[in-house]
Amino acid sequence: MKVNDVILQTVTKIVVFIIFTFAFYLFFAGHHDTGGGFIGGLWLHQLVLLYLSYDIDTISKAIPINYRTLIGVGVSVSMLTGLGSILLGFPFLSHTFEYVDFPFFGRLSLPHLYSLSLVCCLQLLVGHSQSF
Amino acid sequence: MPVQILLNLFIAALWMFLQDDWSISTFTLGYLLGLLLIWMTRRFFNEPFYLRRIWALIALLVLFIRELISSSILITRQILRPKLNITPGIFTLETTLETDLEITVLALLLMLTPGSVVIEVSEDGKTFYMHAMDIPDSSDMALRSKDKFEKAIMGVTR
Amino acid sequence: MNESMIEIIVAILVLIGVALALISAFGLIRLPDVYTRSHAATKSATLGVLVTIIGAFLFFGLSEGVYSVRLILGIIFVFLTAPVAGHLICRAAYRSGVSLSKESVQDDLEPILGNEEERRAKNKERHHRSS
Amino acid sequence: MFDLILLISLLLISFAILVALYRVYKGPSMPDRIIALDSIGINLIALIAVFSIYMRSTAYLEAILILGILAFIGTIAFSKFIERGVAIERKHD
Repeated sequence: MKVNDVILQTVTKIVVFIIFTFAFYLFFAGHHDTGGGFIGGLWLHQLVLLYLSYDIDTISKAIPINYRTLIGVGVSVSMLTGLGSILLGFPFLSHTFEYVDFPFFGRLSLPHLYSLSLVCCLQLLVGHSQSF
Repeated sequence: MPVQILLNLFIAALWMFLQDDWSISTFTLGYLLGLLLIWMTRRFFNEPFYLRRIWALIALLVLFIRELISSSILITRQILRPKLNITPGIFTLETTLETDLEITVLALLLMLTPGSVVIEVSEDGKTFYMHAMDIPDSSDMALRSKDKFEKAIMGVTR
Repeated sequence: MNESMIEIIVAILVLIGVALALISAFGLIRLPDVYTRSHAATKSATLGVLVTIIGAFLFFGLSEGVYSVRLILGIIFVFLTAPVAGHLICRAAYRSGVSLSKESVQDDLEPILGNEEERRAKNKERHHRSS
Repeated sequence: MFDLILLISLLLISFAILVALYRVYKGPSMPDRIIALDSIGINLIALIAVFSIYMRSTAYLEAILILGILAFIGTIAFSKFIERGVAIERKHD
């Protein structure tokens, strides 16, 4: 008899959305409260849960992200955020507390950009398991 | 059912536009108004009023919690008994439910019935193989409560 | 509601939760095999955690006015995942050939998946093939 | 009085974790150890909930969800590894 994963897969479909929303919440709350660096790992976990309950081929068909492009984008964004401070005459990667105000949504701080690039880089692991 | 919920949200948003007030309380008021309007025009839809399904969902949730409490009491009694008196075993159970969601909800419910854990689901999803703590008692209880669960699940999904 | 009432309710909820957690831990020691232990781990432990989290929710909600959505999400998450985890462990145990305790009286899966030695050999072979 | 009750329950949960650790150490088979680890994860959630009541701070509540997620994913990965020899499969057959 083959293994039937109905229960795991159906529950995963529900639970992934809880994890994903929570990950976004942590990403935007993390810079002033606890647990900002956790976010990359949590993003990764959401994908790992999908990979565990289905298999690699199904998920790479369902989520068409090219992880190699993503890693490239992530590395270049983190480089550019570092270089930006050189342009202004400060040492490489010096910390800024500049906020960009968006109407209606509130404010987004510049460190968010750096975290975003790190999250892209953390997809390295997932991309690795996918491409081999 | 999705059409009715969308229509209801639309009525609530429209109410907020008309009132020119963007707060939660206005939205809730608009939603309640939408419920009333949909209830008044419910014969125009080809399906039953969607609150009935929400009611069935709440009944299912209450069933879940009751099963969880009663099975915890049973397992506590069995663990704390000075001399273990159990006859475990694996038995089969047939179901008539079809879609993945229904099967999963039934499996979760059965896992919470006193003294049974689903070990394996057959390939077509029609047969559950379950481990029971006390084979005549627990399997009888699971067989008896299965019909009740199936009816409660079908009230939500169909 | 005044302060001491809240404290009494929360204390009762927390104590119930802790008692259930303790009992299920003792069940892990006392019960004879994996399958019966999973009964203790999935049911009473889950209820214990749920009761404790509900106690925390009530405490923060009633005494400080913070109704935390994170706690409700935690309740839903534990409620959904604990039985699934128990099911997966039991299936893995059965397929890798862990024997039932000697008190067992019935085994309907044996004619389908083969007896213990066969299952153990098949599992060993599967591990070899994948490594 | 209330704080004393909370302290005692913290102690009792720690004791439950210790008892489960004994099963992790002893466990005759691998699934036994996984069940014990899973229940340790669940007990840790209760521990954090009681601790956040004791500290009267909502700052720890994020950890509840994170620990739940981690315990669930760990249990799935372990049980799939025991069952099939790999945690993440290439293709469903």
